[in-house]
Amino acid sequence: MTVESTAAHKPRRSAGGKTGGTGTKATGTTGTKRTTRAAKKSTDPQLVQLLTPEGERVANPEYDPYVAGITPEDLRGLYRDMVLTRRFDAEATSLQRQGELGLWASLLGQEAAQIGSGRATREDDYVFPTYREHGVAWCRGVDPTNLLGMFRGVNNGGWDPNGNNFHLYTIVIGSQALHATGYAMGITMDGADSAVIAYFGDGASSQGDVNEAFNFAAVYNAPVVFFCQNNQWAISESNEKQTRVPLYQRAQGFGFPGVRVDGNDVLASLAVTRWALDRARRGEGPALIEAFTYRMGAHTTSDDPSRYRHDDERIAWEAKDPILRLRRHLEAANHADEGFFGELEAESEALGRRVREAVRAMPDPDRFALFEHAYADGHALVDEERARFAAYQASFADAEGGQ
Amino acid sequence: MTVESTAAHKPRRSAGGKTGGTGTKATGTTGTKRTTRAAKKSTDPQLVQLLTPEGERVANPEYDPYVAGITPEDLRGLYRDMVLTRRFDAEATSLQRQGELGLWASLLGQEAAQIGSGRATREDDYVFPTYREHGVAWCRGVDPTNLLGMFRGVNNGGWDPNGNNFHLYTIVIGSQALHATGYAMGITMDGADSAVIAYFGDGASSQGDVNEAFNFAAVYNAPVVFFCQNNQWAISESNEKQTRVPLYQRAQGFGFPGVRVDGNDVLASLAVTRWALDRARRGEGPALIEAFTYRMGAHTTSDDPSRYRHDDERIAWEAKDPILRLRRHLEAANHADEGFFGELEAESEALGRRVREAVRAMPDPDRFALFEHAYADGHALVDEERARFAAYQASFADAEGGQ
Amino acid sequence: MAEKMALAKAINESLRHALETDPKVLVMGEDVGKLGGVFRVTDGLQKDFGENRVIDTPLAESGIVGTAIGLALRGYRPVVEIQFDGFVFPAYDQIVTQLAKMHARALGKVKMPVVVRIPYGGGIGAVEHHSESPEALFAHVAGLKVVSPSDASDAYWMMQQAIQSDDPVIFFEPKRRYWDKGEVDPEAIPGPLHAARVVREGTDLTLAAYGPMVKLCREVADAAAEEGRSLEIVDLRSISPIDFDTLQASVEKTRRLVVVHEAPVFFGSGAEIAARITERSFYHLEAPVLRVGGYHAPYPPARLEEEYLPDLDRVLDAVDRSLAY
Amino acid sequence: MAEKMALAKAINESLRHALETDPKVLVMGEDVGKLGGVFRVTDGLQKDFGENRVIDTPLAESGIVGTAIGLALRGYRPVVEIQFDGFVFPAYDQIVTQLAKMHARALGKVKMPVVVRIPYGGGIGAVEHHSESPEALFAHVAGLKVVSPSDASDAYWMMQQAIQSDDPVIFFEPKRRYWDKGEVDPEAIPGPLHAARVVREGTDLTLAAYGPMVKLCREVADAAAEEGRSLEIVDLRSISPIDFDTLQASVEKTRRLVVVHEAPVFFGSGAEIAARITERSFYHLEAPVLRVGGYHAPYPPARLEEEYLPDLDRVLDAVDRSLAY
Ligand SMILES: Cc1ncc(C[n+]2csc(CCOP(=O)(O)OP(=O)(O)O)c2C)c(N)n1
Ligand SMILES: Cc1ncc(C[n+]2csc(CCOP(=O)(O)OP(=O)(O)O)c2C)c(N)n1
Ligand SMILES: [Mg+2]
Ligand SMILES: [Mg+2]
Repeated sequence: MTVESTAAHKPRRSAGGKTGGTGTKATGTTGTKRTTRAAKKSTDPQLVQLLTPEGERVANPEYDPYVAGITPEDLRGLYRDMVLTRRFDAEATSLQRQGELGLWASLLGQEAAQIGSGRATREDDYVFPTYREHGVAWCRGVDPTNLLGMFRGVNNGGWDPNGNNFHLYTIVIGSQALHATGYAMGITMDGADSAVIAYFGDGASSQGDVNEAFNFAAVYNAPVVFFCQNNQWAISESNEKQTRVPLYQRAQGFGFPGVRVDGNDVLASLAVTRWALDRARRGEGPALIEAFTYRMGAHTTSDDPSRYRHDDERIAWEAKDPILRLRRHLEAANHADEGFFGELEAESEALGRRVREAVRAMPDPDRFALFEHAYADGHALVDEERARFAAYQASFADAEGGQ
Repeated sequence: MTVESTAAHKPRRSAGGKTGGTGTKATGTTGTKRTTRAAKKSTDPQLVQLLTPEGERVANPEYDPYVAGITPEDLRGLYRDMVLTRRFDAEATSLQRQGELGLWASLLGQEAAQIGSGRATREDDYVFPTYREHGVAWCRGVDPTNLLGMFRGVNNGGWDPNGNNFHLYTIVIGSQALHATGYAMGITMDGADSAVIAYFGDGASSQGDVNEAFNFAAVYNAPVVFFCQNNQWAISESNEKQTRVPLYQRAQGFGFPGVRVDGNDVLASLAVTRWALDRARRGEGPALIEAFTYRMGAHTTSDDPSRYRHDDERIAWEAKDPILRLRRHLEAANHADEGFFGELEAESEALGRRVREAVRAMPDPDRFALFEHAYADGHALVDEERARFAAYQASFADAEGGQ
Repeated sequence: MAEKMALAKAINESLRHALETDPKVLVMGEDVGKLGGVFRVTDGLQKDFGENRVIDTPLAESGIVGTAIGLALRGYRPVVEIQFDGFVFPAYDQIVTQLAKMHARALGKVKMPVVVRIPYGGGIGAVEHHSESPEALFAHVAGLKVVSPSDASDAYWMMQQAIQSDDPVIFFEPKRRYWDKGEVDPEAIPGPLHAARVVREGTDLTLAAYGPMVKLCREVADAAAEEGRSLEIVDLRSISPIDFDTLQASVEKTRRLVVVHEAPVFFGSGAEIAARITERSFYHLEAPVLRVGGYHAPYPPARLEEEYLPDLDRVLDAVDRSLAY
Repeated sequence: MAEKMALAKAINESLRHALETDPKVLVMGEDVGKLGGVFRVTDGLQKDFGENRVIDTPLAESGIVGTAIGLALRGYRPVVEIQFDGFVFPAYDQIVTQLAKMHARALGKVKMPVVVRIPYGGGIGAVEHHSESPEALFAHVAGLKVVSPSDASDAYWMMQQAIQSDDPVIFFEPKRRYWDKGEVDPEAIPGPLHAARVVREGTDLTLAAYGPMVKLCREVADAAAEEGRSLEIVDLRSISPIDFDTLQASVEKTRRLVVVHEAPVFFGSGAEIAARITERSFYHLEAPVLRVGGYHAPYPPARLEEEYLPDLDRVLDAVDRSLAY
């Protein structure tokens, strides 16, 4: 399967006509001095794929070793992860519609990229997510209801990042790539063999911070894997508004490898991420993984994708659905029976119910939470403002009491 | 001549031992999916060179066409440019020592990179310099004494950028790369065929802004040439603290060509820059040129390079001196006689004298200049402060007058 | 001919007018094209003026402002959109060290007619970074002008004037008022961009505000009127410069001043206003200038923002405290 | 045992002590290694503590602060150097949106013990961007602490305390005082990091200052004493929080206050101080709080900086104006 059609790389205002940075004039043909040739070669990227959309397992001598030991049970586990993540995500979307959440950023369509990469991490690894990595959070054992606090508006994150080595969601695009790199530098200093994985989107690749992170990681040879979920859209902007060439190629310019993986293939995502984490642990430094996937829903519940993209596109991608694909494989290989699917269905419903109930029971924060945690060691002005606020609040109580 | 020894690319804390992002493990060998192989190939970069340090003209089928029409007179012109630029630079350094300038950033050693690239520009092209492009300013016809105002402390730049299409010096590292890109986008919008050249250093390549500029330029296919003078040092930091792989390779990851040129070879610098500007004009988009050169002096007159580098390094580079190299060529080819060199000597001295006199005659700005040009359309607070300041100053005059 | 329209629509019309009348005007930003921006302020503009005039940019704020500077050097007049207040910071370096200083650096030989539009402020129940009021961080910086309209008519006209200005203007749009409607007369003759306006006359105390808080101040004045207190409201409109003459005249009449803004009080606009008005009108003030604004804590999650933002009661409380002197 | 040393050396000694006593302390920045920083503040540290503890970074301020945040998350206590005041802006986004807010975002579950050292202020005849005083731009941001020592002893101790603080501290070093010597006693028991200090007692008027302006205020007080006027000087030391109690006590004694800083007056520290002291001590003030500082214009070229910076005459002029009320 090739997907290049959805990743057109023509520059927007090329007066020349040639696309993609290929220097085709007579004098532009020697490859070693100029990077032209390599760039040209790789504008026709090949995805790493281990499962076709039809669920057929295809051999890949390079990455097969990373999933060699995988059992039918493991496969069912990955399937279960994806199904439950999707169920959780759907529940959150509907909770937003019911007014229980202020906003939701759905991962619909990106389950394989997230579960595959998330399951590749080791317990002592550390994850730096964006705001959409609900599936990765699931793999890390973060209680999914924890993710909902910020979308409900009761906190700005708030879970303990060190509880599951899963950092807080970061909204300012790209910032966390540097945090991940710094954390990874710390791992090296500690002499540990853990690794870090930093998630970001195709849009984020344009930010200075992400590129600085690439460079710091390369220079310090930091054990960090950059995992870019290219879901084809940054809100309303498609890939060609962010980049002239496929994103995985960016890594090369900083001196580390980049790989494009089929992000709708959970097995390939798992294998490639294991490869990258392994080499990071071994001290071979950073790698960039571009997981080629698709945001099947809106950017967030506030978004209206009909303004900027056609339905056909989504429909085409539905044929590559990550969950369907693994189900076909499981069924064809007789790795799962009706019982399994039935139980999972029930488990899904239970999860949905639990999430629904937990969200509805989530109390509004106490108003004094305004002043909590602005500082760790206290701040005189905050103390003063808190005291004034308390007196002000008390004045209402007095007034009411006095009536 | 190869110069790779001065550009060691070993990561700083590689626990693995392999250098330069080359994935050498068994599964890391297929080249199309991963960019590993291309990165590996190009860690042994070849310089574009047309004149050896000994002044011998070497053939280069790719870039020869760009200097095919060059006459002995042109060569003498390039020589004269370099000599006068060096003379000007030396004068400025000594004026700093005499206290006439507060600071000076010398270009000593970088004459060929600057004159070669500067002479490649067309009148309608636009140049965005750092703070060290005295040679480029010379090529653009900027009166060199204009450059001294900011180093003397009488202004922060102040020449008319549109007078010679030579933008003001920019001190915040990397900022001007974005201005250059925006300017180039404007050229495209105007339907003009001018081009832009943005200068910056090896250190600057680490800044987010420079990388964002690469990406904007690529996405909008803007006619901008990024000219990185890799003078081996960013103050006290050598190349391997900024980058893991040679800088010209960065371009590839953004989808445009990168070339490394011998920055001490004025002919090669001219040819490569002409190539890049030509293709930009033709609508083929940006290119990155890494001019491999050496800062023979201190970072600025405030710097003490003996704290961080050995003399041997400078001595080794002296053998590749850009001016000496062209002189050898001119002499060997009988393109210049004693008379030429003698006249140039006299012209140099005259330039030095003129600069010296101009600087000494440069008046301090009027104190009311404080308030000038903060805004183009005025600002009430500035008016108020100016009026108060005037009254305050007048109070001294009164006091003195009254004595 | 006056027409009633929402504040967001007024800006849209103003941008449209500028794009029509001056071929050098450009609109740039994330999602400003087909989507029309997340608030639809640029709705329909790309369709009518094309991708070369209404430009979807890569997701990089420093790049957006930095290339806008280059476009201005080429003679363009870019109007840049920052998607939300909290995302202006990646562009802060380009704004502070380049955009603000270029004209002075060139001793006046180049101009920087760039407008940076920032939807700002809270009250819409948004997630982190989507509700901040960072205007003080721009007002402190010489070389910038900072304005914020409070209604549709001002939004229309101030945008026209900001685009015509040869100085960079940071244009703070009160996002929670985007949907509020008001009369806009595109044939009116507007007052100066940086003039404050007395939007309600009163005798007992002056309320000074701008952007989203002007509407709140009107409600406060209504409530106070019911208690027999006559409040004057000055809509500052411009935060750099501040029209202290108009404000001073009001304060010297009412002898009391309360400044209201959403931004944190500490080092906020209210501080500058209090300091300067106290200096200008020391003997006229019956009470210290009081300030109502945000607390010295990160903007809270949505369920707490009503506690954080100035509201009717908090402003009335400050009014009471002032009148008690 | 007390020793006389330059302010820069005091910071060097303080960093050395921290590196020695806490293996989690790191020093990071451009040229902090072999060169010892452009002001030699980190001189010799890399030699003694190695490249893993004293780290030369790529030239990218956002990267420096961003990776420092990651290192702090891993349990390190990075002390980051920004080479000059004007170069902090590329890091401003990481400081404002991440460093300042991370602790609150995590509801206290992570800490951000990062010190950002910034040599600041003018008076050394430097080129553009090398002489600015951007402290107000940090003080307005909740989550940060902002301090500035005025002498060698404070430089030593405040750096110790900043490193020990679990909150991010923006540490403004008065670069023109780097070479001024003072007694440093590494065995003393220091006062609190955020306490102001009355450094000279007086009865007629209070001068409030911090960092480089404290020395100027001493000269002003000397000159005023010759004219028979007794000025009290409060060295604020901390700009966020500000020790208003100490300042208020002084002002209620002298009844007059002049605030002096190099930063532009408009939206500067003086505004906050004037507003708050006026509110706290309304009935005690005989004159409005006056402010002496920079003008609302880009920092001028070196040959004009003496006109721009507060000096003896300008402060005395403000003292006279205050006393004339
Ligand atoms: C610095 C910054 N600028 C703008 C935004 C607003 N914004 C939120 S998500 C988004 C698009 C992100 O696209 P991408 O990186 O592809 O991630 P995706 O949402 O597709 O997962 C934008 C522009 C932001 N959060 N931060
Ligand atoms: C944003 C920013 N950070 C730091 C500095 C201080 N500084 C001035 S020059 C320089 C090194 C620049 O190195 P490079 O880019 O290689 O240019 P070169 O001076 O070698 O020509 C540094 C760190 C600055 N000017 N701007
Ligand atoms: Mg995306
Ligand atoms: Mg350099």
